[in-house]
Amino acid sequence: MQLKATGILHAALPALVLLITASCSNNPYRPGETAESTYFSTFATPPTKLDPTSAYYSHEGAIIDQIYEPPFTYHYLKRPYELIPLTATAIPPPVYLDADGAVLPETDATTERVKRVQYTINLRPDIRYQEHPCFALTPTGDSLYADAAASDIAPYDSPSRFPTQSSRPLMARDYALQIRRLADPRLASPIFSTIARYIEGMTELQEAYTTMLAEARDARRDAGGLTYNQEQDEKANPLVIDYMAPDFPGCVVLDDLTYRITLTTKYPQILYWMCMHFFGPVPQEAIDFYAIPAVAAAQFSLNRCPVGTGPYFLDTFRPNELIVLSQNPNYHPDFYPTDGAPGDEAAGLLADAGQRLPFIKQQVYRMEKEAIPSWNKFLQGYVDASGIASDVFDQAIEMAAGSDPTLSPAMDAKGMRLLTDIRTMLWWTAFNFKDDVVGGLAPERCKLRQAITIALDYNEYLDVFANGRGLAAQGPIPPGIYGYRAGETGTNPYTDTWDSRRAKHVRLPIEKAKQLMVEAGYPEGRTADGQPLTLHLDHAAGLDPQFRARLQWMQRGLDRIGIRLKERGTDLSRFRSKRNSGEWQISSSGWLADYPDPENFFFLFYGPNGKVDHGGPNTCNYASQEFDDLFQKLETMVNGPERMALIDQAMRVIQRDAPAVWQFYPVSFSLVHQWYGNVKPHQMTYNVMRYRRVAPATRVELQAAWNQPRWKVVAVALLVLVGICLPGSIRVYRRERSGA
Amino acid sequence: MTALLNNWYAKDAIVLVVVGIMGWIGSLLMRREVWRSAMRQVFRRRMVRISAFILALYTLIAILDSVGYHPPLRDADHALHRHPETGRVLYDQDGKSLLDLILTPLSAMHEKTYSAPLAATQFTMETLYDDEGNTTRGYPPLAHPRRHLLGTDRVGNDVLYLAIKGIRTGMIIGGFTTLLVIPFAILFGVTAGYFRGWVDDAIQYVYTVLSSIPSLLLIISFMIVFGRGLTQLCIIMGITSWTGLCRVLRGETLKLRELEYVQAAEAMGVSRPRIMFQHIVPNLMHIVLITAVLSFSGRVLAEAVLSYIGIGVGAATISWGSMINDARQELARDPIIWWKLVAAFVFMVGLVLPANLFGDALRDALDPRLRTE
Amino acid sequence: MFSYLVRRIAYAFPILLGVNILLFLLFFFAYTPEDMAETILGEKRVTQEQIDNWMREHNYHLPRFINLAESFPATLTRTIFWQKSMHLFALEFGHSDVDNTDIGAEIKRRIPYSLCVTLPVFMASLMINIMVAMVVAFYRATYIDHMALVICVLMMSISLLFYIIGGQYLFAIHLRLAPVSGFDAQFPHTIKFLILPIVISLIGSIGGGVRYYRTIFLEEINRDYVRTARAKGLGEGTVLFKHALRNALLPILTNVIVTIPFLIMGSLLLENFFGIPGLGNYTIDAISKQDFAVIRAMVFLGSLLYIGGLILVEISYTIADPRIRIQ
Amino acid sequence: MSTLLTINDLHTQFRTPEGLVRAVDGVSFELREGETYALVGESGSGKSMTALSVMQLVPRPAGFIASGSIRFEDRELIGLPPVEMRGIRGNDISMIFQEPMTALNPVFTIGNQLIEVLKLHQGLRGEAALSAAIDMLDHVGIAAPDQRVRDFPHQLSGGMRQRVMIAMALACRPKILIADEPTTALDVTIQSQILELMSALQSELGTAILLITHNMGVVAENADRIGVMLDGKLVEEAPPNQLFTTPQHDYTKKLLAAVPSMTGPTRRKSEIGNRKSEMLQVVDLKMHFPIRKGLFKRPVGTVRAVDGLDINIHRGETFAIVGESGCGKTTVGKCINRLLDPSHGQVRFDGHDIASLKRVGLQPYRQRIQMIFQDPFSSLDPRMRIGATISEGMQTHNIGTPADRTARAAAMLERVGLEGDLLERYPHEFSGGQRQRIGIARALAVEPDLVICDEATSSLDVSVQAQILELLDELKAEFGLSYLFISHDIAVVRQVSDRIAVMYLGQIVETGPTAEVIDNPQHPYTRALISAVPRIDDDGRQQIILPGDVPSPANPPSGCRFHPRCAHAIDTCRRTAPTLESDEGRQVACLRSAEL
Repeated sequence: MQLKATGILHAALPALVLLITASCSNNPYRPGETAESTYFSTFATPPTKLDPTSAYYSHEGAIIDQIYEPPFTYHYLKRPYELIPLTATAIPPPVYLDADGAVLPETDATTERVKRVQYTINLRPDIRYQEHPCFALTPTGDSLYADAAASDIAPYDSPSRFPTQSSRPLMARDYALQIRRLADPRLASPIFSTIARYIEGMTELQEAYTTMLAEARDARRDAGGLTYNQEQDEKANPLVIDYMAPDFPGCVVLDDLTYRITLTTKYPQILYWMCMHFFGPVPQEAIDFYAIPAVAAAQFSLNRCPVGTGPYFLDTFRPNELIVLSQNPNYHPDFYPTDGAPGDEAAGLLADAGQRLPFIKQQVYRMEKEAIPSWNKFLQGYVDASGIASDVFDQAIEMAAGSDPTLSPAMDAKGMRLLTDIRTMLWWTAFNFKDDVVGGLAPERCKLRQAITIALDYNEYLDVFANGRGLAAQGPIPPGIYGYRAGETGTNPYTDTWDSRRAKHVRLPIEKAKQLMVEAGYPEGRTADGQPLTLHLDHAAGLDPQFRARLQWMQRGLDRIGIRLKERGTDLSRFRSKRNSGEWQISSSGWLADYPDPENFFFLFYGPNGKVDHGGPNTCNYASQEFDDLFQKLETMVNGPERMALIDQAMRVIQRDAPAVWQFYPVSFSLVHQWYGNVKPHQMTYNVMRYRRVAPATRVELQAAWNQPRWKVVAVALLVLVGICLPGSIRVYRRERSGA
Repeated sequence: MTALLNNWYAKDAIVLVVVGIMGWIGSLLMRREVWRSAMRQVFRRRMVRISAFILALYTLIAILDSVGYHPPLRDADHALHRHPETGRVLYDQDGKSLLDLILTPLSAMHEKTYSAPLAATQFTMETLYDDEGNTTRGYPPLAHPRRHLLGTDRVGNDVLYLAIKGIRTGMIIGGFTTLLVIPFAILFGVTAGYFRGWVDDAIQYVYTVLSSIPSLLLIISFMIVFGRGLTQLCIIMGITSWTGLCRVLRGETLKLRELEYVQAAEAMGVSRPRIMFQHIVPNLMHIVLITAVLSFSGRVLAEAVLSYIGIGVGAATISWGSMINDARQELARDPIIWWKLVAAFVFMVGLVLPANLFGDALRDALDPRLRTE
Repeated sequence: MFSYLVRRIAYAFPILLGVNILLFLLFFFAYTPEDMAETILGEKRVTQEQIDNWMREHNYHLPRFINLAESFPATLTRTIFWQKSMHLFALEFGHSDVDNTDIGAEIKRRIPYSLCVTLPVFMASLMINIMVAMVVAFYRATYIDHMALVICVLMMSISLLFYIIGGQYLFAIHLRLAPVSGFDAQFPHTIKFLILPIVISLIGSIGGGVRYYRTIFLEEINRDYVRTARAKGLGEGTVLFKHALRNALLPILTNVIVTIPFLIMGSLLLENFFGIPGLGNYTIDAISKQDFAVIRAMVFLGSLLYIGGLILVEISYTIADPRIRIQ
Repeated sequence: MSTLLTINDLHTQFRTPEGLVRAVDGVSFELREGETYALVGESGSGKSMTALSVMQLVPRPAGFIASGSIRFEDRELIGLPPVEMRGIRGNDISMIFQEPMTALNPVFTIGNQLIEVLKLHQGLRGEAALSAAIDMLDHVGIAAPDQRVRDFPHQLSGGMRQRVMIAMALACRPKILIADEPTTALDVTIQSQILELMSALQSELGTAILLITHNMGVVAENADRIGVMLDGKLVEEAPPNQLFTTPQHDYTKKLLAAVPSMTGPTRRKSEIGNRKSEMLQVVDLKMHFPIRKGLFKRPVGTVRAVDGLDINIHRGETFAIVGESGCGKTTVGKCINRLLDPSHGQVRFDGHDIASLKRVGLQPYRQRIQMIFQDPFSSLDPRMRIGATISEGMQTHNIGTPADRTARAAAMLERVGLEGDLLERYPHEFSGGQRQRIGIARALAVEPDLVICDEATSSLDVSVQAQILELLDELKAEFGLSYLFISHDIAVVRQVSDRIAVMYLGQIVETGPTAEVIDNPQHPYTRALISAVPRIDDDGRQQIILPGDVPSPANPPSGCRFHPRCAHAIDTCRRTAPTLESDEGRQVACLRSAEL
């Protein structure tokens, strides 16, 4: 028994050692995998909602933007961002109707007179869906899988592996269906409340759906008996409502390829919304297919298995591990743009002009929660592109004095390229206007907030936390959005000044802040009873490792004007309820542009959007009549000098009232390897992978060159270990045999 | 002067209470010859003496960090700040600890951002502007060159200061939790083992239920529900570790109650509470002590893991766990920023290693069954 | 044997019920479904309507323990406690609060991944720890023993976090012997992803393991039967590896089998650092997303496995120790 | 006869935290072929360590052989390479130990453990080894050895295990067998079985035996030569006759004087108590322990530890209960002082039935009935000063003021022969005999009427035992006590008791005045028990060796419980349970007592 076990050990151990040694390599892929025309990347957060109705986060958008094609999109190369049709034949002009339904000419279309706005969208006829089992129908029009048993489905980990699949042309009703789905209360679309204000009949539609759902559920519950568990029943047997049943004037299908959207008011931004996946097409077949109990039981749903017309389809979706997008063979004719922004041609971005898209066959995204492994894999060549985490910045970037950032020599030698782009994003530190200390429009309160702004020098912040990657903000509108003013004219006169030598905005001297504190009634930061003014930073940053450092930085900044800052941390839900009830003082927020329009930033401070009073997105609860009036005027206005003037005015008001400390506009830096081409950062849509290409041969060669294992070190370590153990063993052997 | 005296307070009464009670128990025990001789045996080895010294040092720092006072407020010109109307000297409502006072030279040495241990210049490059308006890229000099023994962190705090401030958190997590646990564990364990029957069944049920939940998951659930914080962490760690000690004490009580001296007391008609607390509990104290010392180190290590998962102490509390958590990002730099991690590591090992060594020695001395030859 | 199992399982039920009630109190009283809904619903523009909707969707609109609106027994069954907690007993874990996936299916899918790491670690660490402990026990009370003990205590005193961070840096980045992180479920490709986590957790476990096993062996070495074995003329090796080891199996089994359930639960830290999509990773994700349904399920699963482990310990006792018989 | 083993000036020492301990301090003797050499001495005299030194099994690293020589045949064992020494151990010199319960490896079958030796030294494998093992078991008198060979140690009784140990030791026909207290842990009837077996095997195999024991009787009956050890030194060496008749060394004399004798005058000085005044009456006492199993802990059986027992104890007398382990004698004691709640029957103390009293009602009797325990090491709370231990009872029963109590504690301490100023000490500072004195002081401090001595001297060395017995006797007269003396040692009982009851399997088989019962036992069991006691002054009596082991009290034999082991058993004995037949103070529970 003893001997046998040892025998097996003797045989198995060397085999195991050999096997392990042979597989020692830091290559995370299978042999040959990187030789294909495949793009390798990582993702940090698992996408949870891929339904175009409810997906909102960028890591979800990065996937479904490539699958669902809304009627319009943005030009890949041109800046400022320019709308182009995607599945539509053209960008439709708005048709303004008055109260009587008569068409108003453009010149008469004032906000007051316009009662309806219509956009008629005409689709391209050559667009087909990806191959998908939901289109596999019997001659009677039922799904082929309608009666499938769970065991029939079990072998397949994705609908794209089903044996029988089919396709069909894209039709206008698919778009109409999706617009109606935005009103489904179950899907809780994040944009519903916004667009319901504009699209006619949207609110009524949601009410109709709510009633339908309640009726259907009551019926099921009564039939389900005592132990009826609604959640489990609906998971096993999804509740389908007939989306098309209620009347909905907001979106009408005119023919197979034409549909019309009707708005109740002028809202040119609707076209931007219609560049998003929320307005993509969803086929009724897919909804029916995912309602088949066996399919639902296998965890397939629109949330996990999208059906679209885009250049890629979702091949593998294991959200905690691996996401693979493969080229859609049914993808409609689509070509690389022939013109771009100035400089694009020189950058080689037009080399593929006019070529059929897409280039890359497959995109492989692997889960990588930690930034460091992800970065290391990029350095090793196993990931094609990487954003640069701030901490590795020094390693990658050399900032030559006064010039643009360039790559470090080591990176340069590896042939990497650096791409920078200011993001259409804003970070700010909000003051709660419902708070008795920091809120309110009284001049001394404004001065307190201005003083705080001066004390928090975001140029320094960027140095400390982002290695200078970013632009200290002067107001709520980031660069790249209409209304942003660069240089001296953009200076926030209350807190900043233009340093022409360094070519950037710098905070006013701290003495000014101290002066403002005196004017605000807090000389040296002391309250009336002599104690230092203590403010509270509310946050839900429990999971952010850098929060502590940020807090300390803020505390130190405010300490300069005698203010004490304390943190009040809670979990997210309590933080939200604090926000909803207005029981907070200071907190930090960020906003990423939905679309390139100043309205998308100003509305965050629009009084009627107040969080506490109206449940809107204006978390500051800032309500200034002056600002609100200006906002109403510029909200739906077409870009032009008139709008610019209004924006400048509004900007001045909000800078004076300082409902927030404008922190900074982040700059995204990304590094790409030399084998990854046609890369130009795009802020508005993720449907750009179709333009990019990889050179696998170069990649394989360089990966091999960069990643030779260092066996020598291991060998030396083993030798040392043996050297330590050997004398002892010899001594024991001798002692056993020779006696004491 | 009296005003100054009035401003002293126990910053966290907890630590003082812990130390006080421990000292009291210790002095009680030391009056007994058994313990004295055990301690003599424990302290015979030099390594243990060193360990005990280090532990005492840590404790002292934790105590210093728990004696708080309100420093008087000072104006910009360092004059005492007085109440605008009454003219009384005003004191800062935010207390400082005695340790803060001692460490003022350290804590006051702020830099802008990272600097390496004993470096003269900042770790990161910046665009520098000289008087003529020329710009160069370089390492700006530090405000306190070559004074940071362990460097500075991202926002320019002295890392040594942070590591020292972490001691109190570690000691509270290790020590306070233990103190929280012990009375309950003794009461329930001894009661269950002594009375047996349904009392035993009930107590066993409670601790089986508690211990059957994986402790990390229970801690996580609790922390999510009740929010992050030192107190919560101590309470839930106490709840999870209570069961182990209780189980051991119950088992030991079951054995002890069959011993002849307990039988003798019973035959004598000695009351049950007296038997439990005079005869059984003193004979369990060595187990309690050993468990306390050995689980102490486990908790200090657990805090690091919990902070890593993001459910440790709150953001305002300096702890080694959160220092490690901060350091994760810094490790990817090239050249690597190692000092924060190393500082947390050294201070943690500096506490855990002596605690383990001391616990081992205690066990060897007090628990003859486990004595090795 | 069969009746024993039935009895043990019957005994486990009240304990699991206790676990369940405890969890329920924790998750539904200290933290209300409204809190949950707010946490989970998107960042922007959450209305009370959406919260109500979400609660309806996920069955959280029901009363907690008693539904007075219903007639008996629906008063008890149409409650959150019944539908969320009691269903766990049927191993119906329900659906994630965040992404609506079937938790049971997800657990089933992830268990093999966790086992990929934990099982080899478990086996190897058991073997290595016992071997080293025996060697140390062999040299008991010599300087080798003292050195080994100090090294063990030192290794124990180091947080696993350091081993992971250091190991990743050394092996993956500097020596380039293993991928920094990642996973591949197909067999020969799996190995290279497993080497690093396995080696690191081996190193992490060796200090405590060796120290523990050494104590056990020393206890056994002082027993009378060991003296008998020596008096027979058996060599120290046979005495240690046959007689002492076989007897030490009992305390070792107690220690080891209780950990078997945790093999399934996976290692939170390792899986997270190395990107292994096992149950540990699942738990961490659930924590960071505050997915209470998943946390609840994992806690219940953990308790279930723990109790299962205890039963396993008792069964293994009867195999390891002829003195113990199951009635 | 040639010399097999020569030990010359052996010094074995131990390093302890308190300093160097000389366990063996210059011992020299030789062992000749075929003889039995006995090393006797009290605990700590170094006799076991001498044996272990021969085997080179001194526990390392604390213990070591400092100097001396051990020559086995022509080889010097000290300094022999471990590999060679292993060839000698178990093969040429083998050893059996005191505790058969722990000396066998519990997780291997006895066959496995036997075969191990045969494999190692004789190279036997497979079937050959197995049959050799079975042979060996047969040899040592194990019935059905081919089945027993697959048993695990726990399935065997203590005596059987010791037989297995002997089988293992003798498997390779060693030249020397070292027997370290081979029968100390066994009951006296089993002891005689084993001793008989050993001498039979010795004469068959010609093995020389180094017998190590503290029991003078065992030595007297088995040894060819005797060495007496004291504090690591051999103080006297002589053949038995010479040693017992004309001991030379003072220590030997003292030792021999202390051995309780089965013949001759008893040590008792105090008078026999008042026969008429009954203090304690135990009527039909039963103590049944249910064996509970299953989820709901259903009782599936009963251990009848005490099964219908009647005794009377008179004021001022010493009543003894003797019996082998497991006969229920200790349970009787615990029932009487109510550490246990009897299942049935009455315990009438001064006419009051205390068997069913609850805690409060019992409290006065707690004072009047006291107990002295067996193990002096566990009967005192190690964390309590002895002063507190002694006065705890007084405190409980509210006797005197604290000062009174301290004074009385000191007085008691002095009375039991210790210094009164030791009150502040802890138990671990005292020796076993001193602790037993403290235990006595504790019991007597509350002025009891009845003292139950449960094996009060069993774990003491014989010289200390004699002192304690003497002390007990003095105190009895002084305090007017009655004793219930519970013991397995019939010789001790003979020394101290007025009346005696012999218990077997929960029942009394014979009772009566001590002298009468011992001089003229009527029950077959009593006879066997008395004859099995090894004696120094061997009067050529016929030893009655009882076959087999004591049956389990959970499943006692039908009829007369002794019948399976009784040489005189007839059919009726199997069916009819005998009752105690009274005969002028003598009572015997045997159906055939009249005939025998």
